[in-house]
Amino acid sequence: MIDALPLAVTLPLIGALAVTVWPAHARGLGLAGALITAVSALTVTTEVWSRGALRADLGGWGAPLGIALEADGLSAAFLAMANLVALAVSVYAGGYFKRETARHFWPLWLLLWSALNGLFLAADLFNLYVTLELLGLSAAALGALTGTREAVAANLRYLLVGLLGSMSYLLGVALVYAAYGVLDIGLVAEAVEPGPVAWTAMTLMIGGLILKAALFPMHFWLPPAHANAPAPVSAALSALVVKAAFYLALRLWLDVFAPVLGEAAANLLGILGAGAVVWGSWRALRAERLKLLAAYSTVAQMGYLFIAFPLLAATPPGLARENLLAAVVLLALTHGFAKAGLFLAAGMVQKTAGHDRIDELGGAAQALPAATFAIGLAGVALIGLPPSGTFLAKWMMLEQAMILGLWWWLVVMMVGTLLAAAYIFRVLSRAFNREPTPYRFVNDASTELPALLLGLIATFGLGIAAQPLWRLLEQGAFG
Amino acid sequence: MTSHVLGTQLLYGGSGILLVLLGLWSFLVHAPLLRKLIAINVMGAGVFHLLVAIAYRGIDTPPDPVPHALVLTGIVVAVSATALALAFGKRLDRDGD
Amino acid sequence: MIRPLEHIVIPSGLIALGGLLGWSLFLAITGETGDRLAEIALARVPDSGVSNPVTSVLLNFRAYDTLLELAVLLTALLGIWSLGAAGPGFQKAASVLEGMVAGFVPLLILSAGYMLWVGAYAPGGAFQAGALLGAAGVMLALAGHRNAGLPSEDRLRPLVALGVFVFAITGVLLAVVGGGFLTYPAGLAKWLILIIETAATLSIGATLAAAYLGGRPAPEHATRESA
Amino acid sequence: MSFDAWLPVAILLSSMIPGMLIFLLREESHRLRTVLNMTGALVKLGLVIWMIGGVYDGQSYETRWTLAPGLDLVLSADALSVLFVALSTILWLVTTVYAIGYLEHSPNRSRFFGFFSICVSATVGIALSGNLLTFVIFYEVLTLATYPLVAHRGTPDAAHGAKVYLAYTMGGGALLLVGAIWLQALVGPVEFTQGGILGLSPEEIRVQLILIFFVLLAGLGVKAALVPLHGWLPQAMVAPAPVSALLHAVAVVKAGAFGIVRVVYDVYGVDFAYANGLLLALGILASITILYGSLMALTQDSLKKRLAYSTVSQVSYIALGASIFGPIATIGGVVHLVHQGLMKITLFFCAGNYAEALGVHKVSEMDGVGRRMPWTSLAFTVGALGMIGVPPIAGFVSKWYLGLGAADAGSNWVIAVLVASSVLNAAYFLPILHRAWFRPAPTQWPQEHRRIGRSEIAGALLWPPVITAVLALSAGLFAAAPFSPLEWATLIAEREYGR
Repeated sequence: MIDALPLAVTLPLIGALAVTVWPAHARGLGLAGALITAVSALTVTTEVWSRGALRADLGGWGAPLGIALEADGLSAAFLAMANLVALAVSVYAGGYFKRETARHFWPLWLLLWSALNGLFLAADLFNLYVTLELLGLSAAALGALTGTREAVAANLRYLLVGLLGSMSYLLGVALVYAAYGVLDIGLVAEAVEPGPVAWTAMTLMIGGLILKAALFPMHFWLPPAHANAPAPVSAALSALVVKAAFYLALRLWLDVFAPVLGEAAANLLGILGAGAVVWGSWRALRAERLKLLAAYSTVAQMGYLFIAFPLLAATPPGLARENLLAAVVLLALTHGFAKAGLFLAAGMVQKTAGHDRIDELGGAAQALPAATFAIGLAGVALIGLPPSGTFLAKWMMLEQAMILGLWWWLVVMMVGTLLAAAYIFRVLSRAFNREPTPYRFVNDASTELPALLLGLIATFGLGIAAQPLWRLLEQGAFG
Repeated sequence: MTSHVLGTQLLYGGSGILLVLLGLWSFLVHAPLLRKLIAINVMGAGVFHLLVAIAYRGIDTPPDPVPHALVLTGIVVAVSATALALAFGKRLDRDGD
Repeated sequence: MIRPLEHIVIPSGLIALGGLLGWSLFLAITGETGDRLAEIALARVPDSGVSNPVTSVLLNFRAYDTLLELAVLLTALLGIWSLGAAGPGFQKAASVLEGMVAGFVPLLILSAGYMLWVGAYAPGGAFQAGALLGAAGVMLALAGHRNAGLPSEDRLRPLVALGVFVFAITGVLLAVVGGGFLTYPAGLAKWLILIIETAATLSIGATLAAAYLGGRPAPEHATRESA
Repeated sequence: MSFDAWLPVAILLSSMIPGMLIFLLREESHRLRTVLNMTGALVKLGLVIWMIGGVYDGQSYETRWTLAPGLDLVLSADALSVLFVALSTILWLVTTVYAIGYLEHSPNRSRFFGFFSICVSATVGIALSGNLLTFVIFYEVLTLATYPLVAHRGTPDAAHGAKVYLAYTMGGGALLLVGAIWLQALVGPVEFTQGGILGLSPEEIRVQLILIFFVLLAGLGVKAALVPLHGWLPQAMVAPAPVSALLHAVAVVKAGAFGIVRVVYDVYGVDFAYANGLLLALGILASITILYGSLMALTQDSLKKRLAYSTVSQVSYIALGASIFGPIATIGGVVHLVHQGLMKITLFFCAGNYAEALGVHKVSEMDGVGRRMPWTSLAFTVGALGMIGVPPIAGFVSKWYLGLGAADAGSNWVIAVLVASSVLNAAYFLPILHRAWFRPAPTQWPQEHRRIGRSEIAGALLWPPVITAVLALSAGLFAAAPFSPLEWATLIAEREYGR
């Protein structure tokens, strides 16, 4: 039996090489690579589901000398989401890119995918640095694929900010190694003790990550970079790449620095999150272009995720805390699906209309019922309306906030919810006009169905059938 | 650990930190791409400095190979990122003309 | 004129950060950390197939890092290629420079081979060797060789992918035969590391030179014209 | 799982699935769409009849699905939910027939009927909700499903109306959500239970519970169009006639009113609500709404707007019934849920017919329509007289029980409100009837459509109002018959006050 963990990282890598060597067959090879990658990653998730946490000691050395890959419930959940979204994005990209761009898209895309899987499975702090860089470089290169000056400038800025974040993270890793002499997450977690060193290392590492996660007010780089990228890339960047940084921050927070934490640090993250929710939603409401709207909404949604930190910090360990954590993960996963669906559908509308100025989208929105539906379904999940997964997640987070007496988080999240409703319906209202009735529901299956499916998963799948997530997350934590 | 080793580690590690701070300052203050890029590289050099300092265990003792390997890996990553960023910058310059 | 942000806020913030970092560093290295991983790593070097401890770490203990790092290098090159074709390059060198280049390039290639081999037991290895090869390419490019001595794109693509490919396939095959991903069987480690390093050296050299060109290499016929 | 456990889901899906399928249909698949619509409606009717029998016999139906720890989706049937389910099922069937006729040859019918079905599914979900979470879920789904219906025409007016509608209902939904979460944080999952669940709650959370009541009331009051949260209703009149009918008689306002009844009886419990003065507050709000709505209706010349303000006023009878302590008023309020639905939908169908056949949109244009469209006008007359409270039409029964209940509870001011409101009802409906029957017709109608054969209008448009008018009349005439709305409301009141 071959270990599925390294395969989930290596298969997309080999796929990327195949596309690099035979660019003429980029689409076919790329789709094949996407499929086997997704299968291998979902195998990991099902294995975790049925057998519990997995660990693979690469090279057979084991910690502390070697590097290990590890999958517990948390990583398996993010892995499954990322790979399903990436598969949908791949199918969409197969129909979206023309020949010349496809040559460049596919290898970089598979490399990015490899980095994502590597990041979710990594159990070594320095290895995480390498995956972060692989992620950052491939994401910036993909984001600039439209080739416009704005896209190149925005993604250059993204690249530099990402590098700064990585540097901060790496400095934290160096301090950790200096103080504790190990790099394996589990071993570091055992060695960490509260004190200035751990505190500084945590600040550097998580500080670097929130820069990459575009937490307000370090979000400035995100909207132009995500709004100017090609649609499938925007989807991946917004749904997966920033989520990966959040995942890592959560992972470090929970598994490594748990003893170091003070409520003050958690509250700071929460306050920044609240700022992101309000500011991001407001800017999304004011945005003139659909993709810019979607990008600002990403800023807002990252904010919701960081509001989880003060709630987690204030909840004593036990069932309530586990449920809260699961709710936060559910929120992140639903956002992943929904945001990808939104960007993919927006891409279709943009392609049909030739632009994405919201006020003039009437005809295109009316002519593409499936894409508009996808925007609607994704929108329901982004707003947090039932029956979406975000609704459940927000309900659980807010209930816990009220139990703790932290009612102000409820106010913040409700304000964000209403603003989100306003900006989503600003788009949807364009679909109701006097343009001719569309002929068919689906016009271009390979691009519209992935968007629709993502929206359906976010709104119905994770809303009605989220229960398995709780079981998955019970599968052992790191450390 | 002897005070000689400690002193050396602190000296080199401290200068690593100094490099990081200089790089960070330059990154924050200077707008042009090339300066930001150099700043990042200076920061990187500072971090590598720190790692190499940690690896030092005295004149007669072989150094810790792990940080050395990390630094080598880090350098290649930094070179790659720098190359890509320069290509971006070049593309912008060309478009600007 | 004093700009408050630039002259007061940022410097004072950085000074505070520096103090914090210095203090943390002091505490970290004076703490009870002992040898960190040094003794463990040095003790296992004899089992790694090479005697240079750094190479042991890079190509065996932490080989997975190195694999991903080669992927980072490839990503950078693919990213550069996606931004457009290479510029026109430098004008043809005069005879003196051309002569020097003609002498140095073979020397660099030779040194690269030496570096690669010596890495097994002394400082050196794939990256150093690859860097020398890359330097040879840069030198050719500076001397007006349009494609830095690299082959056409069709043949360059397999070359830059080679390092990651050999590395990854070795890893997967080792997993298939039962040892686990990148777990070298005893006795074969030395040769497998050499094969991986050789492939990596070629790829690194080609990638660095190609990255220096700053874009996709010109098509074959254009190369011939300039040559 | 047994069939009984599946029945609530089956009722929900009987309109949900056709709705989903209809979205996928091509625009010109007229026949298939009609088949899907009608099959769904008839299947649902059959299932509901089955359920009515079961509930009457004391059978319990419950489907429970765990969404997340502590969050269960519960669909269950008690007497109150069955009443609302039956109402929406019957009226959906009728409205579907009407809508098929009304929208013939208009664009975007697949989209329209898809959302139409989802809208009814959401209403049924609200009716069958077994806990507050489920109620909130379907309450929000209803908002989502009705927005496209209001915006359907795509004109700037429609866009504006839909925007206003959305702003109100989203705000209301947010308040309801806040209240529900707050309540659940205090007392755990809130299951709807006859007699309420808060009777034994500790003293120290009393103040919070009272605050939550008002938050919930504000959230529900938006859809129930309680003054001052009623602003969306007249604006939403831009929607096509069947939508207005559905919004006013079945779905939206009723969802709000039904929610108020649920919260008062099955969450807070009428004893708790009475003891803490919540009933009085609700009664005052309802009375203000009743009078305000009637006064505003008086000033409207647009027929649909007059009907809209009439809805504002009439729906609050339900809340009024809930606010009077005692089973008799409860009967009056609950039965009005059905009675108002039957009468109001008749009136809207007729208004749609006048507009469709003659282009008549205003009260001032209605001179002589009675002779031109006798059947439609007859149905209209039944609805209007019922609203005023003329026996033996259904509205009289509601008002009678409300008045009796108020007298029983010693709330004489409520009787004054009822009398004043009835006078106002008469003042805005009788002039219409006078114009319709006793004024001569103009030489030319505003926009007359060519007659089809001998009938005044197409059958699909004529039969629905006639049927609902007959139902409204029978509900009053045969109020004492078994399974009549009144009998059923009595059953509900007995169970709520069951002691």
